[in-house]
Amino acid sequence: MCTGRVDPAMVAGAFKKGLDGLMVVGCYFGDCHYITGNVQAKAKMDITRRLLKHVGLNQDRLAFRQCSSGEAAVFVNLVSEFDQRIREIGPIGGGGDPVEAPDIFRKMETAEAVLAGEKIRWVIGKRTPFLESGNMYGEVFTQHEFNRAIDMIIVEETEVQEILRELREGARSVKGLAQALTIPSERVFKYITALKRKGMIKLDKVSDRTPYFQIIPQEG
Amino acid sequence: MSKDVLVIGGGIAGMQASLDLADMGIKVYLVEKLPSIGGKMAQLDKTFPTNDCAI
Amino acid sequence: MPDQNEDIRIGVFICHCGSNIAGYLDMEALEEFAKKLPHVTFVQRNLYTCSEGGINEIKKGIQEQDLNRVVVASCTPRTHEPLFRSSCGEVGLNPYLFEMVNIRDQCSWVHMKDTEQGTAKAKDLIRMGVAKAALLEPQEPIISEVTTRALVIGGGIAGMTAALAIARRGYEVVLVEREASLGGMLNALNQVGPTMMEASDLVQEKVKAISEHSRITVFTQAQVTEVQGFIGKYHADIETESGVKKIDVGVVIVATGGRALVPEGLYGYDGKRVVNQLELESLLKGGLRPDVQNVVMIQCVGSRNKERPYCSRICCQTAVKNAMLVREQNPEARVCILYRDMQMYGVENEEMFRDSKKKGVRYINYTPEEPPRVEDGKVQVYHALLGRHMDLPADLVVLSTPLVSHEDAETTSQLLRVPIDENGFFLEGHVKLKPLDFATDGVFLCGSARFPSNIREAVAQGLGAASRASIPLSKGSVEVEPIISVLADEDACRGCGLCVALCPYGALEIQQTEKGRKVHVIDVACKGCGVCAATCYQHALSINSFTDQQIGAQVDAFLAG
Amino acid sequence: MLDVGRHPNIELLAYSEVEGLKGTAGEFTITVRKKTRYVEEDKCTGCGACAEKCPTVVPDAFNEGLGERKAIYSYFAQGIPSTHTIDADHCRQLNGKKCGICAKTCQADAINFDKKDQVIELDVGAVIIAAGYDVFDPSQIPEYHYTEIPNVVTAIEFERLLSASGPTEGHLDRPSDRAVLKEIASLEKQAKKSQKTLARFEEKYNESSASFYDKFQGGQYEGDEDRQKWADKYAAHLAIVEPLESLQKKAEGFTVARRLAFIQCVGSRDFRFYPFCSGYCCMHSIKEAIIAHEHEPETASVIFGMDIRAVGKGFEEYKIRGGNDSNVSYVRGRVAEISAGPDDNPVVTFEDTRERKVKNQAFDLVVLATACAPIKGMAALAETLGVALDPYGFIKTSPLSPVDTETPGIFVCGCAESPMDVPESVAQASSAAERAAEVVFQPEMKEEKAVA
Repeated sequence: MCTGRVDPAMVAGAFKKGLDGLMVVGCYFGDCHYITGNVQAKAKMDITRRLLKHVGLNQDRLAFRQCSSGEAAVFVNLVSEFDQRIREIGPIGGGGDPVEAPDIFRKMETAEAVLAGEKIRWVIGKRTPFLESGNMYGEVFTQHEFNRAIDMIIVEETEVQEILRELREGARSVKGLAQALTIPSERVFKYITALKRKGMIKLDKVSDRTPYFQIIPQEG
Repeated sequence: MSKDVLVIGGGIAGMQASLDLADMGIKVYLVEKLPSIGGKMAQLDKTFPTNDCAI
Repeated sequence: MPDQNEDIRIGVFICHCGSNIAGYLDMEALEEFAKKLPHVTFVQRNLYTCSEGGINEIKKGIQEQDLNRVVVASCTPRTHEPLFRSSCGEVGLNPYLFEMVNIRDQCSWVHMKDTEQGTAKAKDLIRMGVAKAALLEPQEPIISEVTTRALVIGGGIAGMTAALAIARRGYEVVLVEREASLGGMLNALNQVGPTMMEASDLVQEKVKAISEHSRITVFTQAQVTEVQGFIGKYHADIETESGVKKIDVGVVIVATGGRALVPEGLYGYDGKRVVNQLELESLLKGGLRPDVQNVVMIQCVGSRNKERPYCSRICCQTAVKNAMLVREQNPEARVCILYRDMQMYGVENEEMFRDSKKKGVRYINYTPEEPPRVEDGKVQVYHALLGRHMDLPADLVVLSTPLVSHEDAETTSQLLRVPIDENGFFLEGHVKLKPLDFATDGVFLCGSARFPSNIREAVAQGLGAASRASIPLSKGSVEVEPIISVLADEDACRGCGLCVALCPYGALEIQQTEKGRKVHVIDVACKGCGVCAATCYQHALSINSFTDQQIGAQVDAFLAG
Repeated sequence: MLDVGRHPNIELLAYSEVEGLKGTAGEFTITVRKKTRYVEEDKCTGCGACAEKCPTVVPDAFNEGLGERKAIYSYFAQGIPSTHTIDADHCRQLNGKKCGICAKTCQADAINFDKKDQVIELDVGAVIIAAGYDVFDPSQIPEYHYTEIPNVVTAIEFERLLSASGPTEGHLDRPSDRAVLKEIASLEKQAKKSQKTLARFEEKYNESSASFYDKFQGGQYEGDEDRQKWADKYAAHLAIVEPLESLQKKAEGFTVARRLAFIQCVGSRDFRFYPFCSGYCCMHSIKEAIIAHEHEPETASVIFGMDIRAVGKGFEEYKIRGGNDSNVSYVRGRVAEISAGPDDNPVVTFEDTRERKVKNQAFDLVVLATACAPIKGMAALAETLGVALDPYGFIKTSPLSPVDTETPGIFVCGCAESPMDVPESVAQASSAAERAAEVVFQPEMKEEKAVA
């Protein structure tokens, strides 16, 4: 078992349930018992932090640190500093975060869904090849380019998950979604089209010449 | 005729030799003059070139 | 998923560890707390749970209280988990239905001065342990047979030594050499240090021993073209002059060696008057022309630079040895070695170094900022210690070039799915602690394929790799802990292969099944790090004893506090 | 390390020594003395309660004497086995004083002051010598003044100073400064004690000691025995406080060591001691310099060596990284002398061979890269086992049989054979295991050497 096992969706899930802070402490690079697990853990946590920040969590609540098993004093410092920082920020959604409770928990639920989803996990999994050997066209990304791509995916995926969450509560129109979620309606329209194509939503009714969409319950 | 092996010294070399033999199914007696095994390497903070923790 | 109908009966054993825990935590409160947790049917406190008496209490609890899960709250699993697990197994409880909670290191030791908070934290940990225990599932150790035959790739000194050692231990060996004869780089050498033995004698002796050994099969002018499988069960194709041979082996040793860099374009290299050390070896073999009276050797040619930053370890000792041999053949010859640092590490090398000075070999220190210049019949050098330029007459200039990785190292690395480093040498499992193992179980390495080695080192590594490789051979099987990755939801898997690329152990592969392309976990190769499960977007992969549900239950239990 | 401790095929005989060997390859009988720990090994759980209560404090060998431990101790925190040991030289009970606190503390009833050494015999087919090496004692080099100048330490002492689990928790506090701080602590303790005594008088006479003392010295209370006592106590108190204050003032300026010198070939490549090269010390110094820089970014290190021998995998790259990123510079030259300078800063006198000049340079701390010496008991061990030594006192082998001693069935690995670094030791250990396994698996071949 390794820090590489820490699933980003689990992290968001724990914040959703009221966690105030999470520090993942891995071995130093090059010193991983599982060879590269810590490298992947760091990548996962970096991306998770970007997403959580995007949806309104104070990013200091999620930390990735390194220390060896022989460094008791270093570990104590890491824990004390993190503990101190979390105490400063206070309980989740209690003023220390851009979004306050109870909205923050809904945001965390969205984040959990994004992090459990295909797109972002695919990018996390492909991070090393993207940065080192290039994508399928042999283009190698710089860290900066990669982060920009990630940020774009984060925005899109969050919006998609928020739309799905709204639709789970009942049928909605494009305009209604755009207003409720403050997303430009042309983007909502784009997502709705894509979700329809994937067979995740369908037309519910047309009322007052406005189409309403509803979710198709997924098996399993 | 004995199939056991005696290893004198519980530093990194003695420990590695003992583990190899024991993993082959050979009974090993590991004699160390100090109260604990580990040897000099246990005293090292980190090792080069990777700056790993030593043991 | 665990059986929903199972009547879960958890026993919690709380250890006092003498006064190590009991001196700082409220043990009675912990006991009362544990009793009220879901599924807990039995709670007991012990002075030392790890003592014989303590262990017997666990066994008694399983037998008399009908416990089907055990939680011990005590010290660190690093030292004591194996003991507790096996104790459960001894009375018929599957060892993986055991969970350990560390209330000593994590509670009483770090919160010595705060009994209340320390106890509260211990309660949290116990609640989490119990929550996980309720979801534990039995696991069986994974055992896989081992083909008791080894494949050694490369018939140089390291490979020959490894092959002979494994054969002496009673196992079959297949030795594959790409050249027409065994011996590797030794075939090109004259005499080898520090004993100045004839290299050809050394090769002959080894080859004779190998040919006399019934358990060694040698293929020369042969190449391994395909390797499939995993530790214990490798299937290899060997392309020989008489067609492709298919062999089954349990382990593979990589001993493909290196080659001396040919310094094209450096210091006027022409292979005649400016040669490398390997070419000097053959000149010495044939006898040096008597008119070679001024020999200048230049160290670090093509190494310790931007392109090849590494020090090739053995070129200094080779130069010193050859310098002395030049003086032996032409006693009047002036031999001068231009060096940056004389890398004569250890006992024998330093002795040889001193000896060479006594025998009249001259040494001049140069700096990389002002490298020597080879001109017609002379070498110009800035003597860094005397601080002046010198012209040295030179009938022969010898360039000490580094050993570089073999051309087919990359192919071999792909065949065996083992990594090579930035200099092209094979990358071992751990630079310090596992120099002869790869991260992938069942594949080992030795000699200059790993890093430039002299003969003593190559022999030692050959023997060492044989030792490492013989461990699975002598066991006849490999057994691994079942805490590994499993394809828990086969239908969900789309066979995308994202996880395959991430696995550091090559333990995942895509297989064509009746249901389409699916990932397959090579269970003996998996170490259970969990990277695959944390990445799979279909959530098809899981880790035994660390499932999403189990970890989730612990998180919930923690947040319930 | 842990794997060794719990491997079912390994019987660990720690705190034991080999005393005799009879027989030949395949049939050796070994006599081993298990030294008494005065602790029952099957009862001790390694909990450490005894060490906490033990009143006797002694220098800690594991921390090279830089830290302290008790007279009952585990060798180091993660040591295997964790069985505690009573140091018979320092234990009060074993030296005829009243104590036995550990026995009273131990709830496992593991302490046994009457436990004697045990001598056992083992039948084995093969023997592997992995007895390691000793750190060369640099006090033999008069011009380096090791032990005379406090801020000159050995590489392994420096390692403990760097270690987060070491006596300074990884802070590069200089030994001279630590001595001052220790002195301050001890004076503070004394001052507190005498303060208490003074307070009693002050209460009794309702007057501060200082004003009383002025009057007393003015001759006011002649003949008053009680006040005479007070005056004596106060004088004694001042004798503590005055040096204390000056030391405290001095300590205010203490910082961690930032200017470091590493001296190579201390005892190695030196005809007075060991002519050979110890192989690993250059890299050891580079590593220590890099780690020190990691701890404290202002650290600047100078490594003084004849050749910097960075010959292992990744070593040359590491050395260059040290120079580029970690403020490490390399000076080619042998150090002639280390002398005491102002502020406890040792001064290094060396010839810069590139500039052909003799120079002096002061450092906060000087680290000696000491030679890898054969262990002290090597000659006796070799005699007991009947194996041959090389001229330096390492176990003799030959290049083509690198782990075979001259006695069949007895093998060697690691620094008992010759100086080598960790990966080489590990590789050689596997080689020795291979040769030993050949003896016990294939008895008919026991005479065969691993000839090339």
